[in-house]
Amino acid sequence: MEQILVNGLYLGAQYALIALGLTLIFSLMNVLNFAHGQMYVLGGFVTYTIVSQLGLPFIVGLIGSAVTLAVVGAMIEKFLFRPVIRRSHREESTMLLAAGIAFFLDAVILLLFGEKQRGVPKIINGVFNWDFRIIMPYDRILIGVLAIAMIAAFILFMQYSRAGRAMRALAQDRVAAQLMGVDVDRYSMIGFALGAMLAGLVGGLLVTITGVNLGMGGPTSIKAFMMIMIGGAGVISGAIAGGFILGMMESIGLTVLAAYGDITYLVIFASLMVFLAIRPQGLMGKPWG
Amino acid sequence: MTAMLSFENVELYYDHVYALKGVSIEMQEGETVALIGANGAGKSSILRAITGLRKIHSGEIRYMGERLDGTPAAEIVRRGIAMVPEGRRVFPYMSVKDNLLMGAFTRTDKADIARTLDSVLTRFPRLKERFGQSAGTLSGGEQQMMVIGRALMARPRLLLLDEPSLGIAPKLVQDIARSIVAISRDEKVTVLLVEQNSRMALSISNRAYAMSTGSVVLSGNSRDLITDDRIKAAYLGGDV
Amino acid sequence: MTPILEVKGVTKRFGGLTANDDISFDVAEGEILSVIGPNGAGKSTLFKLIASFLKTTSGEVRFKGRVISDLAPHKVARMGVVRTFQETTIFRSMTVRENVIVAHHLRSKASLLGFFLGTRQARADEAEFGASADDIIAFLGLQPIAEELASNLPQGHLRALSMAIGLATDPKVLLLDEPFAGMNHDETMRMVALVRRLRDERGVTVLLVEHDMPAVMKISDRIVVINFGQKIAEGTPAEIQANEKVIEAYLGSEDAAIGI
Amino acid sequence: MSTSTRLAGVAAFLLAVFVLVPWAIAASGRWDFYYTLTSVALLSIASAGVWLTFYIGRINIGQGAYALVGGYVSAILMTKAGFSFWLTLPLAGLFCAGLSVLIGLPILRLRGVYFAMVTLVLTEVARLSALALPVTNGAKGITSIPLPGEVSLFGLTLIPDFATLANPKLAFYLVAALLMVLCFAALYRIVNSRLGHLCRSLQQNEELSASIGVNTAYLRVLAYSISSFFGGIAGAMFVAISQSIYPSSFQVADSVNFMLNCFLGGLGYVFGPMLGTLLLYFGWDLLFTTGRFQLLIYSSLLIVLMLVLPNGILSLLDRKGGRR
Amino acid sequence: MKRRTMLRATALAAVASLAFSGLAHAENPVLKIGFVGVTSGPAAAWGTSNQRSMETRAAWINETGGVEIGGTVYDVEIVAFDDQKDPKRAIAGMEKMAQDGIHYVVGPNVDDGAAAVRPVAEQNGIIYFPYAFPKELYTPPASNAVLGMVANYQSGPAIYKYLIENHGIKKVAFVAANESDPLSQRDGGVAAAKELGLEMVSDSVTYQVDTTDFTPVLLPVIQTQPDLLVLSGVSPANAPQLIRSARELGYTGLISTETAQDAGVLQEGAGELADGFISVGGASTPELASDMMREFVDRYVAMFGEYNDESNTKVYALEYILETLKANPAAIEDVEAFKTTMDTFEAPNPFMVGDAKLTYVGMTSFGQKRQLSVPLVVNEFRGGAFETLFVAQVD
Repeated sequence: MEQILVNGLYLGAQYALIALGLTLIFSLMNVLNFAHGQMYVLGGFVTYTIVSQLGLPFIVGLIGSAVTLAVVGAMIEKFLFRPVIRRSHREESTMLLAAGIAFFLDAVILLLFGEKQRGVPKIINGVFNWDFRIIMPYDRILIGVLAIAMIAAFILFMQYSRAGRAMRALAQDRVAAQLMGVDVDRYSMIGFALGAMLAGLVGGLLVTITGVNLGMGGPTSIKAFMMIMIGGAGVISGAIAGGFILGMMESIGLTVLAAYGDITYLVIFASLMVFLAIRPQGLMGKPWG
Repeated sequence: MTAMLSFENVELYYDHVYALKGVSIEMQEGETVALIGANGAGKSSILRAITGLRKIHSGEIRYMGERLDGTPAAEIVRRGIAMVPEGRRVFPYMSVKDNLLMGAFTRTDKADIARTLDSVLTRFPRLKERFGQSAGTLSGGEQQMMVIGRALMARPRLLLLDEPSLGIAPKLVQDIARSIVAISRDEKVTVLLVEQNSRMALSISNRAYAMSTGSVVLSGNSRDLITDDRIKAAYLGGDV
Repeated sequence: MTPILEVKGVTKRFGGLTANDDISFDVAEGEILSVIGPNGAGKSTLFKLIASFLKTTSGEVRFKGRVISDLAPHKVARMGVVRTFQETTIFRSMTVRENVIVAHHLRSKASLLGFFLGTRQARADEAEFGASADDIIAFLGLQPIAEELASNLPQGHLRALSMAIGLATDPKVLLLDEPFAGMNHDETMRMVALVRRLRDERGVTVLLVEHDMPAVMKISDRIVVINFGQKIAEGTPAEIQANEKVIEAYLGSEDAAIGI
Repeated sequence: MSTSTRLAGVAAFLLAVFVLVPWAIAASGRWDFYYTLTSVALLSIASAGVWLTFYIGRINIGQGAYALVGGYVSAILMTKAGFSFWLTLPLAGLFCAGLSVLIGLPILRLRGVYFAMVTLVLTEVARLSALALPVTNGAKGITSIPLPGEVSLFGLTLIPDFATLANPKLAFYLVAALLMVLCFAALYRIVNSRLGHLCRSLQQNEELSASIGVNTAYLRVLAYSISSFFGGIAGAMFVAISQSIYPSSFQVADSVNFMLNCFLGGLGYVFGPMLGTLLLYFGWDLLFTTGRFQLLIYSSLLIVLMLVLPNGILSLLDRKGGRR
Repeated sequence: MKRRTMLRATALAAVASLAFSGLAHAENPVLKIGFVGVTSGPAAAWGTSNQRSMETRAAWINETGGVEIGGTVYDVEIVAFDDQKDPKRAIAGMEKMAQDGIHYVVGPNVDDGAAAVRPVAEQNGIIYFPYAFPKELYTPPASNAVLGMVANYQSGPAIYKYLIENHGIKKVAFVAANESDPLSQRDGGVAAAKELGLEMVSDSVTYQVDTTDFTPVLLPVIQTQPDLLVLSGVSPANAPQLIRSARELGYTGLISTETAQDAGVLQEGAGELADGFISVGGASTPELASDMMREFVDRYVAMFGEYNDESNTKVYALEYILETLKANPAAIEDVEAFKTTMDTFEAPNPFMVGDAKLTYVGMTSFGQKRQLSVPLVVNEFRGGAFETLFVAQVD
């Protein structure tokens, strides 16, 4: 039992971090970023290149991923989403754009990094073993703790920094934020960059454990969508809750339902649909704009 | 003396519908000016044009002698123009504190901001009681006070108020009216007030413009207008 | 004569907030009744409850003696209680005429499949709707803009269009939400005349929510005043204008406003 | 557009599809285009379904689920119950329509991205169900499905047995094209009849729709079930061509593509999904020669197209002073 | 603008095709061999190793003057089609091959694609070499598909038998991804293991391919304490993570798979935790590789920068096609001739030391010779490279 909870917690932390970026972009721009998973994969490959190919320390890799993805995110917002949002009649049009970007990043990743699975060496060896009740390798503990620390840092940033306040304001009421002197274009870009950066950071963190390959993008996006649906799209607390809930569901489901064969995910998906039918706005509703 | 704010023959339309048809108005520093008229007469469009939310299509807006139209919205706030938007538009999931701090977004001196925050809280003691609460849980009147306070946080020279009495219980409307008078007096702030409650607007302003379908139809001292028969008939709901 | 519409002890709560608190009144057939009160007093909620877009927390609404407050909104509309919307709620990317024709839905005798197949009945319906739409458009003086896209119309026309949509459903009771908002004096007076004609010529009972006091006083047979979700007064325009409670809560006493 | 020009347009289109294309293929010897065009026809049917849900204001990324279900229904009926393919085709559509009523009743209450994301999950649910259910033969899929058989009436052969044909490609193309023409004719009819007006009213303002007496819940489910019907027959037809079906025959990527087809063609135009499918599918095929840069070029073109024509390709017509 | 984009597309296509025709611009007539498989998306590694091994070998042949078949010297051109792992696209690819007059196609890489292209291949006279295991593709009446590698139901029993004899394993557990190919392979493996008398302790646990933490997946499996954990049809991407999670959970038994893996990927993803991992590989291990295999690897690296161990077996398909054509030049235009030749065909295997032969096999499994005789090399991963445990032959 303890093992299941710890697994769920570890999974939840990384999921929540992925969902945070997606929900931030959604809340600011009303864009469902189909390319989020690809950004995550790109982050993984950047860290891989820096750590495994160039032989630099892991932390440099992480920073490299964060910076690269922030720049990529900013570019995507400025040159792609902004003009399209401005000119399209229906806001769903951004979905085509997002999907196009997802394909594009897939292609770029394939050309730059190849088709193989990549990984970086373990950053710490050893396994924490509490009497076989909880078994957790130290590197996972580290990554889990780092992920939770990043979530906390993100919350603090959004809560107490000037830029964070500006983005929250923007998400809740675009016009009012503009009236407060918030440069809407600039902060939309910062928000998108931040969201992309979070995706890149998770990619960088997880490359030490799961490795990275170019196929992880699409499924990651779908999982992230599920998390923000569970929690309520566009809400920070919802994304975190959604991440941890999905993590726990996987952990518990895989253990409890394993005996029944291949149905864990079927059950998870089906219960998600039932849940949304009952509570369409997710757990936390959609309070921001 | 040059006007603090002036509109010269300003035209503005949404899609193909005119919102302002060649409007010219003027305000002097320290005045309180009211814009009255029916919904859709163009009052709010004037405010949107000043704050840069809408681009004007012809004419000129000048502020402190300089061209204002075409300036980015953020820069306009920095120049000392703050607006209390229609329907309040609080940031409902932010605390009262964060809402107020958003008002000072363009300012950087932290100590200075803290001083302004103090003075706003002194002016609206209710906000102090609700300081940590999220703004969405406030009553309509409290929200209205908060957004006025939020605008003051920018330490504006020109304060724009868009329908501050909308959806507010009559008693509170009077409180708000008193606050507006007090603010213009204490802070030496110039006020441009858009109101449907024409009686209130005329009673607390120095001058007023009456608007109809995108044009100014009447202007003058508020005291004179309030007794004007045309105004009475059209806006004050006398005998019909 | 039995009232066409009875509002009986209607209460609506949203979470902790009580939007309507035990409101009761009757509407006689052919009457024009205004509901007034400050913004946020619960007038719009009341309209939604009457048209069954919201379900009452307690109390009921009866139409011709039959409870309608637990029916689906489209069923209430079919019975003849039709609500028009505040401001610009129309089908924006249809032309004026299309808007009005679509609104004839209630009157169609053919089934949807019939329309798909283009049966004789469907064609007859279509022809009838077209004629009726033209009729309504003429009635409201909208002929010059009949082929304009609704999203291109100025506000005054939108209001008329929203009225036309309401009329197309052939209502017994029409709920008008702020029909005069944003109109200048002349427009308001024309609209007042129009609503009167609606009642006189088509026998429609009209309920309206409005802020424009002169218009309300002119048009209404009776007025219901709501404040903070509660009914505080009911009566003829003259009675309401003289009612102390109403003056205090809504109309405001002159001294209070000027004497700051 | 007057009736005569419209009729001329329809005639020209039919002529192009049923005469010009076979002639051009025979002349150029590009027999592989038959399959490409057959795919385009079938995928555009599924996309047409998605388009219809857009028409009532719902973003549908779950059409792949119905295509898969339709395919399985046809495959199972043919292999296990010995039904004729021609009978399974409508049955597959109807089964999907029925299923979509059950699924649609709860989820159609959702709007915006929530509906979109739920439908996205739906495709995955269909795949996992196909893997888990015994009737679908699980992971091993259903293979060696017979080609469509003969249909005869009073001894008169209406449709020959495909297995005896020298060129089943042409036959499949003709059937798919015919289906496409029928589906789009139906769609056009829906859009331009009262039903379409009501759908549009739903798309623009569900509350107002209800207030003029439209049974919005019923209409939503109706539109969704027609949409799923299209998905089902497209899936069933594909099974007949590949003579096999696997849980992965239609997947999330397909659902996303169906949606993209609609966007690309233009959400405001009945024939948008057809054009969108043609361009997206053919585009990929044409870029075949670019080798490893295929995906890069393809996605770049998609992005450029989106930047230039955010409202779909058919919005070009508008700008030239078309109807609006 | 539409026209501009069209122009752009056409221009690009033109440039690209120029570039490609430049590759094979020699005067020799060209023999086109097709490839239809997945070279993008999640499973890109499978098809890419196919395509690259073919292109490497083709370039090599062309460089050394081409291949002589029936007195004519041909240059070999590889025509590759990315089916994106979509069976519908795979059909389009096969149609394209037919259009190009190609009769020999390598691929597709997965079950559904291989099944979907069957009607097209049979109608157009194409022999194709899928990397997919369903038996009905290779058993009569099907006759155009030739299995390009050793199937799991062939390698599995060999591996289990070896492990029973050498490690005394008794209890076995299976884990597979929740997708068609791995699940089918699991079912095959489970049947084979039961037949060998092994005790099945867990055979129902599956995972999503996008899993980022396999601990919850493996936990119930490890708790059954198997001696052998079989990762059925595991993709190179998932293998290192599964191994790592199993080891970190304290599992000390054996781990094996019947699919080919890449040593580099295992080393990067699991490091020394992967030591002892048993998988099926090709013939590039030092004990088996001929000089030609070593040169092939060198050329592959020179062309594509990095070798992929999966390519070991995948280079065989092209070699088989060319050698069979040499043996019966009539087969260039006539696949029936190819089929008859298959029954008797034999040629030396240039990639292996010793006197290994290229032959077609499969009588036992399929009742007809519809499988390449690829050496069944069972490897053990140790210290970043594969070591050969034993070598066997199918049939």
